[in-house]
Amino acid sequence: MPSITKPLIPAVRRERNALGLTIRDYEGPMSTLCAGCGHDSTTAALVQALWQSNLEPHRVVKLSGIGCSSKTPTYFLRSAHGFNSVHGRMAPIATGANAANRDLLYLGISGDGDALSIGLGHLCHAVRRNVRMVYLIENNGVYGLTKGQFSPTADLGSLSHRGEHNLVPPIDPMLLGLSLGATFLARGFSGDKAHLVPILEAALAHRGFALVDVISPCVQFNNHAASTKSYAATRAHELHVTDLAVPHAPVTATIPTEGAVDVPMPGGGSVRLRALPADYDPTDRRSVSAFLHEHAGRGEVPTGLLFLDESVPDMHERSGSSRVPLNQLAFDELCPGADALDALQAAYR
Amino acid sequence: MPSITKPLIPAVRRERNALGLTIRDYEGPMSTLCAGCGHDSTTAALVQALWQSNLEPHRVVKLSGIGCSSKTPTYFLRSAHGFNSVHGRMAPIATGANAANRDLLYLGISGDGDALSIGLGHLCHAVRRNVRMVYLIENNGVYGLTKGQFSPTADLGSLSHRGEHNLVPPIDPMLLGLSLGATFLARGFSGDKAHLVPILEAALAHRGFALVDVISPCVQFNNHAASTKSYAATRAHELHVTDLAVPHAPVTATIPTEGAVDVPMPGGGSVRLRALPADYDPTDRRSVSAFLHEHAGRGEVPTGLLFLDESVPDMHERSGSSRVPLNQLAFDELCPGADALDALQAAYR
Amino acid sequence: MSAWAASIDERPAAPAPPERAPGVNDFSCTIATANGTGSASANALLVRAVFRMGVPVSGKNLLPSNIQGMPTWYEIRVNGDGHTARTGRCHLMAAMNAQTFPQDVAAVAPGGYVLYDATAVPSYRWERDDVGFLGVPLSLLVGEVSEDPRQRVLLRNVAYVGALSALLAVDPTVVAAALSERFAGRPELEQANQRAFELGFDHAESRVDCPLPFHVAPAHGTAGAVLMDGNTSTAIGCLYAGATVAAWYPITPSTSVMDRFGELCARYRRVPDVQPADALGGGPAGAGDLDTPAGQRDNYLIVQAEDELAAIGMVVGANWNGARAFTATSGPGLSLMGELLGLAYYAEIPAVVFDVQRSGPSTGMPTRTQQADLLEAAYASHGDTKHLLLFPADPKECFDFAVVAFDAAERFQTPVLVLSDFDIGMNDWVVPRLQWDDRFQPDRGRVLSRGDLASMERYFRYAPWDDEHVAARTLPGVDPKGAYFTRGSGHDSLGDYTEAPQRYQEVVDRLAAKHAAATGHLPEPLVEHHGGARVGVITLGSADAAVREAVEELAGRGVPVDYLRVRSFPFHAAVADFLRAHDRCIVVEQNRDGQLRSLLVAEAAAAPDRLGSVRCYGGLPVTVPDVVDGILLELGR
Amino acid sequence: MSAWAASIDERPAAPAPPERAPGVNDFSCTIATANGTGSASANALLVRAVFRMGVPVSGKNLLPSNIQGMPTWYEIRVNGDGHTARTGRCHLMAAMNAQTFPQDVAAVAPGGYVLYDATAVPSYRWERDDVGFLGVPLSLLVGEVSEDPRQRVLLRNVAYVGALSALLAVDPTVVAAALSERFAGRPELEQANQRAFELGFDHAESRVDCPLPFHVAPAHGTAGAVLMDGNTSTAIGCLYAGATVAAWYPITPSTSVMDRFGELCARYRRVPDVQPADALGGGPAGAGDLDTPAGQRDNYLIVQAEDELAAIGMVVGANWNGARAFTATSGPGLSLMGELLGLAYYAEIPAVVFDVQRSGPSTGMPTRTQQADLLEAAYASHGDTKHLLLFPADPKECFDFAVVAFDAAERFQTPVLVLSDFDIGMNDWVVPRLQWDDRFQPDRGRVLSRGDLASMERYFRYAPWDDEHVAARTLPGVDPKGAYFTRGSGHDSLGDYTEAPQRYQEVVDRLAAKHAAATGHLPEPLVEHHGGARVGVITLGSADAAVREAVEELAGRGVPVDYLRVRSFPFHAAVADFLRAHDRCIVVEQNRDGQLRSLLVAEAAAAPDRLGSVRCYGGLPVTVPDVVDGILLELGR
Ligand SMILES: Cc1ncc(C[n+]2csc(CCOP(=O)(O)OP(=O)(O)O)c2C)c(N)n1
Ligand SMILES: Cc1ncc(C[n+]2csc(CCOP(=O)(O)OP(=O)(O)O)c2C)c(N)n1
Ligand code: SF4
Ligand code: SF4
Ligand SMILES: [Mg+2]
Ligand SMILES: [Mg+2]
Repeated sequence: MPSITKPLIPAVRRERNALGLTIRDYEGPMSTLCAGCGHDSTTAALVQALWQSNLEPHRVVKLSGIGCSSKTPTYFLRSAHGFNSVHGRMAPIATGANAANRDLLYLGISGDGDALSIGLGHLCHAVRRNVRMVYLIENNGVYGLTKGQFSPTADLGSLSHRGEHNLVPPIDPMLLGLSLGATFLARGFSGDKAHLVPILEAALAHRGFALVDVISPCVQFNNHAASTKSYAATRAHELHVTDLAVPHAPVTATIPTEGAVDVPMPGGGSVRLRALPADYDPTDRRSVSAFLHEHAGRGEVPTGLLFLDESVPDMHERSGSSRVPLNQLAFDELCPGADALDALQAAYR
Repeated sequence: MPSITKPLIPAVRRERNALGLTIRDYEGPMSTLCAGCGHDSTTAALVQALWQSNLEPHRVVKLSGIGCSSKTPTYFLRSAHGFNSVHGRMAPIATGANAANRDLLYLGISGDGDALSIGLGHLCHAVRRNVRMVYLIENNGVYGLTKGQFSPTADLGSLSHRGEHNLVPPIDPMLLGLSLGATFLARGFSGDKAHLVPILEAALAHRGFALVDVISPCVQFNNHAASTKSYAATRAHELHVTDLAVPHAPVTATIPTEGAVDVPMPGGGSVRLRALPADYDPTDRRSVSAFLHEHAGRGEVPTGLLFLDESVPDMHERSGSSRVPLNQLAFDELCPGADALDALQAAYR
Repeated sequence: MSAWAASIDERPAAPAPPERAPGVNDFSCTIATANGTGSASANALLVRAVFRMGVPVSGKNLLPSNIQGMPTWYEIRVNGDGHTARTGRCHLMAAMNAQTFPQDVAAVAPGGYVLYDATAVPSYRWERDDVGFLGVPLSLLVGEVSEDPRQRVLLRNVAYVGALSALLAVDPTVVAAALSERFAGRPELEQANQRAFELGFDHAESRVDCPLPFHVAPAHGTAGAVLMDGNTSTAIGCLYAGATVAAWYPITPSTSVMDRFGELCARYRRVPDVQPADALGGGPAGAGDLDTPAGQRDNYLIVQAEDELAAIGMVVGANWNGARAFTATSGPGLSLMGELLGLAYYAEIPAVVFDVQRSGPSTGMPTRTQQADLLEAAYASHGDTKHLLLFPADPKECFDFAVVAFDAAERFQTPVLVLSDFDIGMNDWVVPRLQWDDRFQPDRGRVLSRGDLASMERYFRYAPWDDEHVAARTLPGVDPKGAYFTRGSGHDSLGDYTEAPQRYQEVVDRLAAKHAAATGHLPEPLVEHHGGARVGVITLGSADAAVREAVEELAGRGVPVDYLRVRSFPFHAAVADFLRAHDRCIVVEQNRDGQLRSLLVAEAAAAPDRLGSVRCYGGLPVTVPDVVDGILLELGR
Repeated sequence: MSAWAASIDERPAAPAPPERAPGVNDFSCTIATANGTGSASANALLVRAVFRMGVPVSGKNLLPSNIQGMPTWYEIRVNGDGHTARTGRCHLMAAMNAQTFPQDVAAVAPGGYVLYDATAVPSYRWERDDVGFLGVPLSLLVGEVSEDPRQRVLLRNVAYVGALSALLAVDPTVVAAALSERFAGRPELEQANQRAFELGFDHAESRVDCPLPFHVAPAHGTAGAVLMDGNTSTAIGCLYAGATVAAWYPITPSTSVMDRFGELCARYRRVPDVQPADALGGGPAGAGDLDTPAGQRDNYLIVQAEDELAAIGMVVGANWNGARAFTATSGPGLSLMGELLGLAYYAEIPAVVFDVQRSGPSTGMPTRTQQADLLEAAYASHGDTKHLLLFPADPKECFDFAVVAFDAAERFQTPVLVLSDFDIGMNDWVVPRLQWDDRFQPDRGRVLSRGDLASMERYFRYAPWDDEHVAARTLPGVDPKGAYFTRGSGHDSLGDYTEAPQRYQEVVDRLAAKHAAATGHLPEPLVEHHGGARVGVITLGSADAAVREAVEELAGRGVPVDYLRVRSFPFHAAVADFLRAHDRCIVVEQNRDGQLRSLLVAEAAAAPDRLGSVRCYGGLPVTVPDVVDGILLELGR
C-alpha cells in the first residue's frame, strides 16, 4: 500500500566497530510489524547496541516465543541463528540451548503476554537459575498479535479498544525479578534510543540473567488510558473498524536526567517515565525494592539500570559443568566404553 | 504395622462452637501420611481454626493439587466437598469454582512444589485476581511425594538425602506475593499450633486471596541442612535404604513473642523462625518489603501476619457479577428466549 | 508470489472439470487488499447487500497472520442455487493492492474482469488481453469527501464497494440502507460513507457498460436465512444454553467467540442489582466494581486466564461447582489442555471446549483453516481417555451444537469438544435463521438436591448408576450428606481411593460404557442416498459445502455416490452401517494424515482397504474441483 | 480387601488353566509388608541370591502410592526355564504385614505355605487347613542385634530373608557374600545384617523340615545375564549414547531414570578441569561451583525443570543447539509436552523422551503399570503431528533402544518417544548382559560443518533433502553462512515464513515421507512362527513375557499361534505382512481401549473384523492365565 510506508529500521551508517563490521551487518530483513510499532524502535536500539558491543553476529542466538514482539528476531542479525518457538516457552528453550553451548550469547525477546502471562512460571525459574542470557520484554500492556486484549502489565482500570476495563492490577517485572533474586534488572523506553542503547549494552555484557523491561508502545491497540472518561469521550468518534490499522509515527520522548516525562500514548492516556536519581545505588537490594515500591505507588515508571549483582554464578558455574561447550565434546569423551560397561554390570549380578 | 502408629490428628474435645458443632465435626478420616509429618500438624491446626471460625463444614470447599500436602484435604472436614486435582493447577480450579459460586469458602492446600514450581504462574495470577480463597502452602523445602527432590523453597546449597546440592536460590512466597499486590500474606509453623491457629483464622476471614506459608517439615526427606559439612558427616552412618520411612515425632517449637527460635530439622540443620516486632505494621507495603528483604538476607524466617490490605475488591466485586451465585441462577434468567433471538438476528440480515 | 495466487497457480495439475461459464447469480469475485486497511467491513457490506437481494452468497477471508500491511484476499461467491464452497475460480478481481497486482491479474479466469484503483496503479503493462480492465480513480474520488487520512483509507473501501455494486448490479438502495444502519446516530460518518459509495458507483456506471454479463439479480434465495459467522453463532449458542462462566486465553481464530459472548452477555445478562441471601456474609460487593454500570449486576463472569492450562482448569472448576462453563481455543491451546481434560474425563466433570481449528502443526498458519485436531481432540490426555466430539459444518450448527454440547457434557459428566474451524468461525455464511424453542429446558444431568439426598440413606459419588451408566453428582455447599472427594487418582465406585484392580476397572469400564451410551444423545450423521450407488463419500464439518456440490457434480458426470457427513464422535451405528453398505467409501477431509479416516477404522470398524481418502490441507477452504478431482482419482477415473 | 488380594480374588471367573504343581526352580513367593519399612532392599537381596545361584527369577513390586504405612507386596517368581511373567499364583507367602494378614493367607494356593512373624501375629484363627503355617518370631529375634528402632525394622527384613532362604534352599553363603558387598566399609552394619540373616535362617531350619518341596536348586540359567531394572538400563543407555543434557521434572515411575543418570554421570563424566578456547570470554567459572569437586568439571548438565513444559522445552533447546538431550516422564508429564513436541516435529528438532507409563487416566495409579499412552504418544500435539515410538520389552531393550532413540532423533531430526512402563522400569529383570561395541559411532545426522558450508553457495534449512527426506541442519555459532530462522509457523523449504498452500504442503508432505523412511532405522518386529498357525498373537513391550509363555502354553494345549511383537512405530511392512498372513490376529495389550489395535488398523491397514483384542488393565503386570484365557475367549474356545 503506498499509503503505508515503514522505515527501514536503522539509519545507514558506514562506521565500523572493533570487529570491522558496519551496523548493516547487524540488521535483518524489513519488519512486517505495523508502521510506528514500538517494537521496531526497540529492534533499532538493539541493532545499535549489538554493533557497539562488538559481538560477532553469528555467535549470538536469537530466541523468542509468539507475539508481535516475538516476531522481531526476524528483523535483526541476519547471520545469527534464530528460534521463534511457541508462546511462553522461550525461557526453557533458551535454558536448554545455553546448557548445550555456554559459549554463545543468548538474546531472548518476549512480549508482556508471552513473558508474564503464559510464560510467567518459566521466567521466574530462569531468573532463579541465573541462566546467562538477555531476556528482553517488549512491554506494551497488550496482546498485540491477538488484537488488543489486556496483558499482565496493563494498568488497573484501563480501557481496551473494545471498551472493556482491565480488572486486575499489573505485574511489575522489575519488582517481581527483585523478589526472586534476579541479578540484572533494567528498564528502558523504545522511544528514547539514546537512553535505551546503553541499557542494552549493559545487559549484553552481564554474566547472568539480564532482565530488561522495555516500554514499547503498540500503536494499534494501546490501552494505556489513564482516565476512563477521557478515553470514553474519544470513543464516540471512533470509526469502529476492527481491521483498520493506521500507520502511526513511533512514540518518542526523551527521559530527562532528572525528573520525569509524561509520554502520551496512541490510545489516549500517558505513561510517566522517570530517570534514576544521581545517588541511586543499584546494588542494594533493599533500597532498590523500597524505591520501586514507592514509585509504583505514585504511578511512575522508573527507568535505567535498576539492579545489578555481578557476584552470582550462572547456571553452568553453579553446577561446575565443562568449560568446553557440552555440544562440542567428542563421543569418546562421553561414552565409557565396553570395558566400563562390563565392570559396571558387576553390581547387577 | 504395629511399630508405626499415627496420631488421630486432633485431640478429642467436647466443646461446641457457635454452630453447636464439636471439633470432631471438622475432622476427617485418618491420615496416610508418614507419622510425624508436618502436614498432619498443619491439618490439626486447620481443623481447630475452622472450628473456631464457626464455619459450616459443608459450606467449605477443599481443593488441592498433587503432593503429600495435596493429599491432606482428605483428612479433615469429612462433610465438605473436596477436589484433589492435578499437579500445580489448584489455583485455576479454585478460581473457576469460586466464579460459579461466590458464597462458599474456598480452602486450597498446596505444597511448595505444587505452588511454586509447576503451579507458580497460576498462583501469581490468582494473587492478581484477588480470588477470595485461602491458599495454604505446606512448605517443606522438598518434593515429599516423589521422594525428596529440591522444591523451589529449598535453601541454596542444601543437601538432598541423595547427596546432591541445591543449586538455585529459594523463592520466598511472601516476598513474591508482595511484589504482585497480594492482599493477605502470613506465615506460620506446623509445629507451633498456638501461633498457627490465629493466622489460619485470619486467613479464613479475609475477603480476598489469603496466601499462607506454613513451614511444615517433611520428616522423611528434609533437606534443610544449613551446613553441608554437618550433613555429610551424618551420611556416613546412613542406612542407605531408600524405602525406609521411619516414624518420627512431629517437629515442634514455640515461636517466642520476641526474638527468634532455631528449630532443628529432621535431616539436620535448622530453621530460624522469628516473630514480628511489636510495632510491626502489616499494612504498609514498603516497610513490609524492607522487613522481608532484611530478614531474608539474615537467613531468618519471619512468621505472623506479614501483610494485609482489606480494601481491595475480590474477583467478583471487581467485575460486578451477580450477588446470587452464578450456579444458582434459573435458566429463564439466563436464556433470552425466542423473541430475543429473532430480534438479535435482525443485525445478521 | 502471494499466498493466494499460489493456491491457484501451484495446485497440482489435475484434469480440469468442465468450467461453467459465469452467469447471473453465479460467479465469483475476489477483493485483494492489504491487511489493516479496514477492508473487512466494506467487503461484508457488499456481501450483505447481495444477501439482502435474496441471493445466496459466501465470503471467505484469506488472511495473513499479521496486523498491518500484508496482502489479504476476500473471495465472494454468488450462487443462486445456494452453493457456497470455493470454486477456485475468479471472474472479477477487485485488485486493490498494488503489491500483489500482477499476480492478482494473473488469477482471473479468461473472460473475467479486473477492477483497479486507477490512482494507485497508474502504469501497468496490461499483459492479458483475455480479461477486461476497469480502472476507477478511487483514492482520488474520495479525496473530496474527507481530509482525515484514516478515514480516507476506509472511504476508498466503500468506494470500491460502490464500483463493484455498479458492475454487479447490486442494488444501491440496499447498500445505502445498510450504511444507514451501520452509522446510525453518527450522521457525519454516514454521509461521508454514502458519498463515497455513490462516487464509486457513479464513476463505474458512467464509464463501463454496467452490469457485467455475470451479475446479481434479485431473488428469493435467502428468505429465512441469516448471514453470520460461526464464532458469533457459537457465542449465541452459549448464551442460550445458559453458560454463566467462561474462561479463555486469546488465540486466533477462536478469539471472537469470547468477544461476541462478552458483548451478548453485556446486553442480555446485565440485570438490576439485588441483595442476595448471603451465606458467608457477602458484604459490600461493588466497592471495586469497574466494569458494570452502577446498580447493575452481571449474570455471568468471563475470566481471561493466564494460559490455556488455567482456562480449562477454571472451566473444570466451575462445572464441578454447577455452573455451565466453557472455553474457546485453537490447536496450540488444545495441546495445553490435555492433562486437565483427562482429569475431567476420569473424575466425571462436565466441560465444554470450542476448538476453532487452524492450520498446524505447531503454530502453523494461524489464519488458515484445517480439520487436523481430530485425533488430538478424540484422545486428549494420556491413559485410556476419550472425549465426546461434535463437528458442526456451518454457523447454524455451531449454534445448535453449542446447546447440545452443554447438555451432553452435563448429562454424561464429561468433556465435550466442539470442533469448528477458521472457515466456519471467521467467515460469513448464509444459514437458516437460528431457531429457539421457548419450551427448551437444559439437561442438567443427574444432580442431587437437598431433598434427593434427604431420601437417601447414604450418598456415594460413583454408584449406583443409571442405564446410561451415569452416577448422580452433588454440588458443594448444598448438603453435608452430599459431600464427596473428587480425585483424578484411582477410585472405586464409592469414590474412595483405590488401587485394587477390580474396583479400579469397574469405574473405567463404566466410563467406556457411558461414552458409548452418550452417542445416542449426539447429532446423528446426515446421510443422502443417490439410488443404489456403490460408492459412498464421507466427510465432516466445513468440508460439507464443497463435498455436497462435488457429489452433485459427480452425479451430473455420471458418477453417482452416496453421501454421509459425521457430526459427532463416538460414531453412531449409522456410520458403520453406511460403511458396510458400500463397496468403497472415500473420506474427504482437510488434513494431511486422514485423521477422520483413522478414527473410522479404529472406532467404526471400517475396513481400511475399502476406504479411500481425499485430503486437502493447504490451509484454504477446500474447493469443489479439489473434491471432484480427488474422488475421481481415488476411483481411478 | 487389599489391592493385591483383589487382583486375585476379583478376577472374573474364567476357565482356570490346569495348574502346574510347583516344583524345584518353579514356584512363586510373595512378600507382604508395609510401605516405608525398607523391605525393598531385603527383597532384592533374596532375588539376587537366587539369581546368583544361576536360577532365572523375577521380582515385581506391587506398591501403593504412599511413603509410609500402606500395604505393599513383592512377587517373586522362580522359574528354571526363564519364564518371568506373573502367574497369579502364590505358593509361599511371607505375610509380614499384620494389617493384611487375613487376605494374604487367603491368597495362597492350596498346598502352599505362609511364613509369618510370630512376634507380630500372636493370635490368629488358622482358618485354612490346606496351607502350612510357619511362624518365626522375627521381631524378637532381631531384638538382640540392635537397639536402634530404625535399624531393627531393617534387620527384621533381613531375618525374613534368612527364614525364606532356609525354606527355599537359597544358599546362605551367597546371601552372606551379597551382604558383605552391600555393607562394604561399614563393618558394624554388615555384622548386624549377617547376624539377622543367620537368626532367621537358623530358626527356620531348626523348626521346619527344610527345604520346602518347591525350592531353589543351583543351575546355570543366568550365566551372561544381569538382574537390572529398566530405568537403570535406560540411564546407562543415555550415558553410552552420549547424552550431555537432561532436563526433567520428577514423576513416578520415571524418577529413577534421572537418579541413575545423575549417579552414572558423576562417576563417568567428571573430568579434570581444563581451560577452554573461550569465545565470549568464559571467565572465572567455578566461583559458585557447589556441586562438583574442586579441579573437576562435569561433562553433562542435568536441570530439574519447573515442570514438564519446561523440561521438554529445555530438551528441544539443547538438541537444537547440537547436544544430545533427553527427558524422562510419565503420562501426566507427557500430556503437558504435547505443544512442544509438535514444535519439534514441525521445526525438525531432535528430542528424546522416555515415557515410563503408569496407570491412567489422569493421576490414576502412579505406582501401577499400564501401556495406555500409545495414542497420546503417537499423535502428541494438535495438527498433523506424528512421532517415532520405540517399545522396549525389558531392561535390555531399554538400554539398546535408548541408543537407537538418540540416533533416530538426530538422523531424522524429530522427537523419538521410548515407551517403557512401571513394570519394566521399576522391577528387576533377568536379562542378557548389556553389550557395547567400542567401534560404535553415533549417527548425528546431517549437520553441516564450517567446511561443508564453505563449499556451498548458499544454505537453506529445509532444502535440498536426501533420499530419506532429511535436509541438513546447521548449529548456531558455527558459521554466519549457516544461520537460519527456526519457526513453528508455516514455512517453505527454504525456511522462510509462508502461507502459500503449495509451499506449506511441500514441507509437511516431506515430513510425512521422512517419517515413513525412518521406519527402516527403528527396531523391526520380532516374529515367531509355529508351523502354519492361522492365528497370530500381537503384543508389545512388557506384555512380552506373559504372552510368550501363554503362546507356549497354548501350543501345549493344542492351540498353536504365531507371535509378533511390535517394537517401534510407524510399523514396519513386516507387521502388515503378518496381519495379512493370518486369518485372525489377537492383540494383547495392557490398556482398556485397545490402543495398539487402533494404531494397527489406522496405520498398518489391519482389517478390524479380523483383529481380536485382549486387554489387561488392572494396573498389575499381566499374568499368563490372563493372556491364555483371553486368547481362548477370543477364539471362542
Ligand atoms: C498456546 C498459545 N496460546 C495463545 C496463542 C495466541 N497468541 C499469540 S501472541 C499472543 C499474545 C501476544 O502478546 P505479547 O506477548 O504481549 O506480544 P505483543 O504481540 O503484544 O508484542 C497470544 C495470546 C498462541 N500463539 N499460543
Ligand atoms: C504433571 C505432573 N508432574 C509430576 C507429578 C509428580 N509429582 C507428584 S507430587 C510432586 C511434588 C510434590 O511436592 P510438593 O508440592 O512440595 O508436596 P509435598 O509432597 O512436599 O507435600 C510431583 C513432582 C505429577 N503428579 N504430575
Ligand atoms: S499490533 Fe501493536 S504490537 Fe503488533 S505490530 Fe502493530 S503496533 Fe506493534
Ligand atoms: S514424605 Fe514427607 S511430606 Fe510426605 S508424608 Fe512423609 S513426612 Fe510428610
Ligand atoms: Mg504485548
Ligand atoms: Mg513440598
